Amino acid sequence: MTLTTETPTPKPAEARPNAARGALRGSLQQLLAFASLIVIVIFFSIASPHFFTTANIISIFTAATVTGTLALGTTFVIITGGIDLSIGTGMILCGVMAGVFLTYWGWPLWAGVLGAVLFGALIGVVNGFNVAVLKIPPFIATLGMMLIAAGLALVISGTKPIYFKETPDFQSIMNLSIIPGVRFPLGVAVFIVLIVLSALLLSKTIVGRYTFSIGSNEAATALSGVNVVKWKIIIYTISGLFVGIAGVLSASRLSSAQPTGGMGLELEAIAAVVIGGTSLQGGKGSIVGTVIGALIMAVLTNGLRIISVPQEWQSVAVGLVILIAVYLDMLRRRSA
Amino acid sequence: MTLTTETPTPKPAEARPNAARGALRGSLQQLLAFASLIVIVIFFSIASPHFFTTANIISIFTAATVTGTLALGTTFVIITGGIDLSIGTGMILCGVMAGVFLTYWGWPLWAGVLGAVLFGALIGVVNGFNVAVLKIPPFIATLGMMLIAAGLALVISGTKPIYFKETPDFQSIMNLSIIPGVRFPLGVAVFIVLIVLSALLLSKTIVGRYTFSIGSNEAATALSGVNVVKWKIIIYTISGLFVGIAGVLSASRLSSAQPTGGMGLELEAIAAVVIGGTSLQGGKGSIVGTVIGALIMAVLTNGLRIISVPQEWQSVAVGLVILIAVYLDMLRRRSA
Amino acid sequence: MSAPLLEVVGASKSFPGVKALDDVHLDLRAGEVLALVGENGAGKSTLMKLLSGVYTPDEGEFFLSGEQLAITGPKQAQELGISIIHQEFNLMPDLTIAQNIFIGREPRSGGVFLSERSLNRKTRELFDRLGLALDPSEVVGGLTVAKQQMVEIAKALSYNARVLIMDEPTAALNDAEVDTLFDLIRRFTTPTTGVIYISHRMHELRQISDRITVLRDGRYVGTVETATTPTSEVISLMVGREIVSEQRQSDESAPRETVLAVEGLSTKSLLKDVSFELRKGEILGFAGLMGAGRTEVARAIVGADRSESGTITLHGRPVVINNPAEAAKLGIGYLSEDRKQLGVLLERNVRENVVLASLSEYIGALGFVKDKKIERTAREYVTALRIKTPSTSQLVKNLSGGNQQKVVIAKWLAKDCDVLIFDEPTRGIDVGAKDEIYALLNQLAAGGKAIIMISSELPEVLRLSHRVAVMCEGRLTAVLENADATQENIMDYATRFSAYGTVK
Amino acid sequence: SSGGSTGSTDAAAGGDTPYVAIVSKGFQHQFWQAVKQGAEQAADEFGVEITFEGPDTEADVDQQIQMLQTALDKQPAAVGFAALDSQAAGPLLQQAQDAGIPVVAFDSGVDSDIPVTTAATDNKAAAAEAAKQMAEAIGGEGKVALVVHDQTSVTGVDRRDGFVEYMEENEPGIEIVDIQYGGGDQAKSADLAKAIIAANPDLKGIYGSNEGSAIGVVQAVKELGLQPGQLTVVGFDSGKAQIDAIKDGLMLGAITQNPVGIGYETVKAAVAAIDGEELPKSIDTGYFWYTADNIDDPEIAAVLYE
Ligand SMILES: Nc1ncnc2c1ncn2[C@@H]1O[C@H](COP(=O)(O)OP(=O)(O)OP(=O)(O)O)[C@@H](O)[C@H]1O
Ligand SMILES: Nc1ncnc2c1ncn2[C@@H]1O[C@H](COP(=O)(O)OP(=O)(O)OP(=O)(O)O)[C@@H](O)[C@H]1O
Ligand SMILES: [Mg+2]
Ligand SMILES: [Mg+2]
Repeated sequence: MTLTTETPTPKPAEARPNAARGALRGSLQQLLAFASLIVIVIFFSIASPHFFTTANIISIFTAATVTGTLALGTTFVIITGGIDLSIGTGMILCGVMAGVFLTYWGWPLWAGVLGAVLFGALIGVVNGFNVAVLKIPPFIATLGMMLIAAGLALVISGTKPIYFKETPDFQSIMNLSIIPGVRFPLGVAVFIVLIVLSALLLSKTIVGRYTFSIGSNEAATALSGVNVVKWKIIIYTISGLFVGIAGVLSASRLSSAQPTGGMGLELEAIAAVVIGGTSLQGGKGSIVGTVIGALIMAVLTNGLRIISVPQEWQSVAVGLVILIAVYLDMLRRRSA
Repeated sequence: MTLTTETPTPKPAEARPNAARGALRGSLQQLLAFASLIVIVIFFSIASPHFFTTANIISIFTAATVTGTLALGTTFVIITGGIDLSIGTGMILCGVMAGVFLTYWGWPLWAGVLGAVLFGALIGVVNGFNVAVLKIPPFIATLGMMLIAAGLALVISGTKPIYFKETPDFQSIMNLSIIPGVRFPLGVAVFIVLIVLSALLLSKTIVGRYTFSIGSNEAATALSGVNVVKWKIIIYTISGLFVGIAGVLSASRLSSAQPTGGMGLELEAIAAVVIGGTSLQGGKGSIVGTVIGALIMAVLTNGLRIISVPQEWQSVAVGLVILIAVYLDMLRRRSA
Repeated sequence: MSAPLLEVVGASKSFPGVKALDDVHLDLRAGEVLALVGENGAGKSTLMKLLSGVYTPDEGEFFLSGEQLAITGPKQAQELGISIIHQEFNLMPDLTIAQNIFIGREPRSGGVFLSERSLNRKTRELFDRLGLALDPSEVVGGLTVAKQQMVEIAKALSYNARVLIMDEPTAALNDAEVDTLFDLIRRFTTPTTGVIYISHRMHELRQISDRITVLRDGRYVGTVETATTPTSEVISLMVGREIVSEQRQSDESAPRETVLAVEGLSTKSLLKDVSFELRKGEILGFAGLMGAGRTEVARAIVGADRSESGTITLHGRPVVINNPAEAAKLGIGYLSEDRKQLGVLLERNVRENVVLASLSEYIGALGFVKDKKIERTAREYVTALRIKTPSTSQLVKNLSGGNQQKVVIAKWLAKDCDVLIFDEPTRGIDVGAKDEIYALLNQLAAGGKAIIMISSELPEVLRLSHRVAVMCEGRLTAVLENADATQENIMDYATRFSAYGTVK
Repeated sequence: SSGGSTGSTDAAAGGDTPYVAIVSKGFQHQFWQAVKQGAEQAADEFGVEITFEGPDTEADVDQQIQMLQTALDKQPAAVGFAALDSQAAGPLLQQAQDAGIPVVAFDSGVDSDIPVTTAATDNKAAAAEAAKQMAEAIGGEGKVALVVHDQTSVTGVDRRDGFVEYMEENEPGIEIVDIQYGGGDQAKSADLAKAIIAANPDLKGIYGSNEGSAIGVVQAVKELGLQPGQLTVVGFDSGKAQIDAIKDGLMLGAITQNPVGIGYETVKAAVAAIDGEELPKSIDTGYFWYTADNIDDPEIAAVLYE
């Protein structure tokens, strides 16, 4: 539909270079966030000969895999303006469920893994229902779930680790070396696939668009005829799927379903997301940012250990680097 | 009510009942939140004869004192739309500083206590500076501080508890029984005084007004000529003061400055605040609500132990009760 | 003649990709109301933000009573005596009216504690002086847009400023409220004060202003005396062309089929037994005073608010609509009056906003979004509605108010709805663009759409509507054919209950 | 500040001194600091460099695995390892063996053939000793409760089960009314001990399974104003607060392991392994029951830490 007016129409030719410039600036920003990471990597490479080795780089990726997977899923929730505190203990619970399915109930490997992942999705559905339908604030809804999941993991496992006696192959999911000679674990490959999938999901599909819309202005999105309740449940379910996958990966890595722990992991994952430039206010964020955030955290932790910084100083150093990295990021954005 | 051009005299008589009605509805809401608490108390009183005894009620208040003090301070920050994750480990660090001042440096009791409280304020100033001046998002700014404080507490104490050998009276701050016969500890009295002070601060002073105003619309507050940067620093400093006081109370309770722990306490305190009806979006909240929230948490924990619910079920129960309490609160608000 | 009260010389301001102001001049004389006009995106708000210290100019000098000024921030501008009502609200929704008005200037008792009582008293005194009837202790978040606007106005007037800047204060007001406002402005202008008044409502300029300054594309075009300049000349200065308009809707007598029938609609808070029919190809105007319930009718129809009773029949079939998503599925779209809160996604770009309501039409086989097609559609509407933006990837928050409104309109035009409910669609839109939007609405109606248009501008209602529904205090008091409707009888129906008491 | 420096600042292998990486179960608590002290003592004595680290809590299996991974990446001459879950560490232990890095287990056994030896306390036996002392003190009759540091770690489970099993097998007159877990946090343990005491006014005794738990119980007794002797408290490990409580009569006594000895033996065994010496399959580092009476004996004083 066009209007006929006397005035000349704007020239689309004029619009294009601007658009290009905008896109360039966007990727430059991420390049710069990436630069923080590079600086840290260079620092540690100089400080220790053991840091920049194939084995250690793989160790870093391995360490980043579980938290990173959680961070990927929770990026969606955070972009809607929500938060998911249940990812840490939820992951533990999914690991325990994998143990129940495979060891106690003797399911075949694929079924047990699928079951555990879907169990994560179920946790997400419940969170989504509580947030979207019952309108419980996300912080509280997922805090409640965090406690419930922590308790259930203990109850269901009988407070004992579950070992994958029936399915010894389970541990290959994370540990199988897929490139002969360099110990490149399958789990890291899974993580990389998840990164690509979630990036596509966020930037190229309707879920992703609505994730941003809801986070930007939920009321306006609803009035535009978008079924916000439905989409929020879907988004929390996506986060739950990643929780399930993380549960399987972590249990596989430890060759056992540990019924405790997980608390604190949610803060680590959320930190990775926020360091990556996603705003807790909602409406802004990216998967690339989250991956960079997760890598910054993993590199820092690993590097400080490699150069043998006394443990009590490590947390001080991580805290300072996070502050500085995010501050520089802010500076750059304001000047951009 | 409409604008009346011909009749310039408004009817103040008409306006007043509305105001009164608003206030009544406000306190009714809090009475209803209080009702949740009462229901829980009644439940436990019926379930166990040992629950509703003077000694146990005092135990509950004692247990609520430290987290409650943290929650009071952080209520201010949350109403501005911020968050303070550093309160848990910050409190640990302040306890250690009390040990340093009193035991290592031999300061007199009052000076050491004051020093520790002011050290808390200093943490708050740094948080406030990072948030208000450097514009680091509160989640990240205080997460960084959380890690730094945790590390510094270990570094400064040499990873050993510090005992108050030089000032044995230090432990009376929390433990002194101020009513003969019933073991009503001084610490609980301090907590009650803090409740009153913070309620006054929030509802009757200019700091409180700007706390709400910033949380409600920070940009508009700034455009109205309020020095938002200054007030945000002040508000984080208030939270820091409460962190310092909590540090002294907790060290006094344990007669020692423990350099570890504190992590997770921030979530507990924030949960108390949010259960009390304060919104993480900012702009809304009350001290009464926070106190009720803190008591709900303390009563639940204590009661479940009294009736000997197995520990793994306790966290499930707490999670469920939080969800239900907040859901009912939401329902009520929507119908009100 | 002495130095002007306020003078701006050679002001320029650029944003990335946009030169918002280019060597602009302006002078405000003491005792006058100076109107500032220009198309959407001409730079009016930007200029005012320079004056009130929100932005710092790239170039330019400011003089207050001949003395050069350096404006460093909002607070300092206030202290210099420059008070502003921004185009977008700057209120704290969680605070009361009184707390909002005196933010930063709270009266204290005994130096420490705030006194709510004296705060409310001061506010009531202010309202008495201004002739407003608002309850100082009411929370601002619960007020209608119009009342919030009055709070903004009262706040600006409370500063005892020398220069009062009003950026489209009447966009949310209807005639009665506008009269009150003009009264206030006249009382405010004394030999030592002056007002800069921005509006897109041309007839208002004649009522209130002494001179008119025109901006176009960020440049100064000229200043004219209001009394001696015909409106058409002002408009052609603004848009650089002639606007032909002021035709009323010709009544089409052929009865058409009913698309939407509302029967006995009531809500808990306001609506009582609202019944009407909307026909294919017609524009049904809704008129009424502030708070009459027009918005509430729209929200109840699309399920944004719960209704207590009433039936809705669409194409002859009764339907139950629980939320706007269901409404949209049935082909009913609602454009909200509250652009900022309920209309746009400020932090997202133009493109995403335009296709928000129709996104499902841009999904490919694998669930992927067709970005090229989206871009094409967005470009189409940017051109059609002449949305002033460097590209479709500009964030909406960086558009001028009127252009944001155009984006919201584009969002609903991009979705193929049978029934469109437009609530104050031309709020903040310049005269030229208004004409284009009117033409668009007519085109849509001619194409067989059924349109409800809620507007507080009676001339607009009269000009566009085939029929006019009038509301008063939650009831529908009349539905008039265009031919029978006049400003007078509409106002009469709109004040039915106030005039005659609560007649059943 | 004094800081908690590790034995070496430059841990990089490649120098002349062999490097031993020690990954413990914890780091922040006094017990682990004492282990570290013993390890550093041995490191000085035998001329090796060590690093010592451990996860934040004993629930962080994953964190510990990462620490072990990093330690192996530094190509140490030997590794000292106190497994939170030995199966979880399986692949990494295998990796160590493949790389020819000897592993010395400490604190609790590793369910694997890979470690060359294990330096540990028999926690179950130690807990049974605490139960025996408790039973004697309350005259073999009445209700007792446990405040345990956690319900999943090997030490938590062994110290709980050792105590419970002893009571069940040997003391029919004693009823265990409650077992609660306080994560080793003093304030939390105090609060839950108070709840237990409130729920069981006729309680005779409480057993705290590690330092934090035991001090928490003592704190509860203090806060409730119970008279010394009204409730029998037995604990585990040492630390100043626990030692003071025993001296003041608030606590009957406690089990102490020999943490310094554990650390010392671990490094010593690692050095022996590097040198290719044969080692026994396990090194029992022992435990002691101490009360106000024997607390100042040189043998006891040597294994206590403040
Ligand atoms: N923060 C900003 N960033 C980028 N561009 C901006 C920003 N603010 C304004 N602009 C642009 O500057 C131009 C002038 O905007 P301004 O708001 O002053 O227009 P206006 O005359 O007030 O229009 P309206 O009548 O629609 O309110 C517009 O093209 C607008 O898109
Ligand atoms: N958010 C709200 N909270 C409380 N009351 C509201 C709210 N919005 C509207 N109302 C009330 O509902 C009534 C109807 O308002 P509505 O917005 O439907 O009127 P309207 O005819 O559209 O007028 P206008 O939009 O010009 O103000 C008013 O009395 C108003 O006070
Ligand atoms: Mg404008
Ligand atoms: Mg309206």
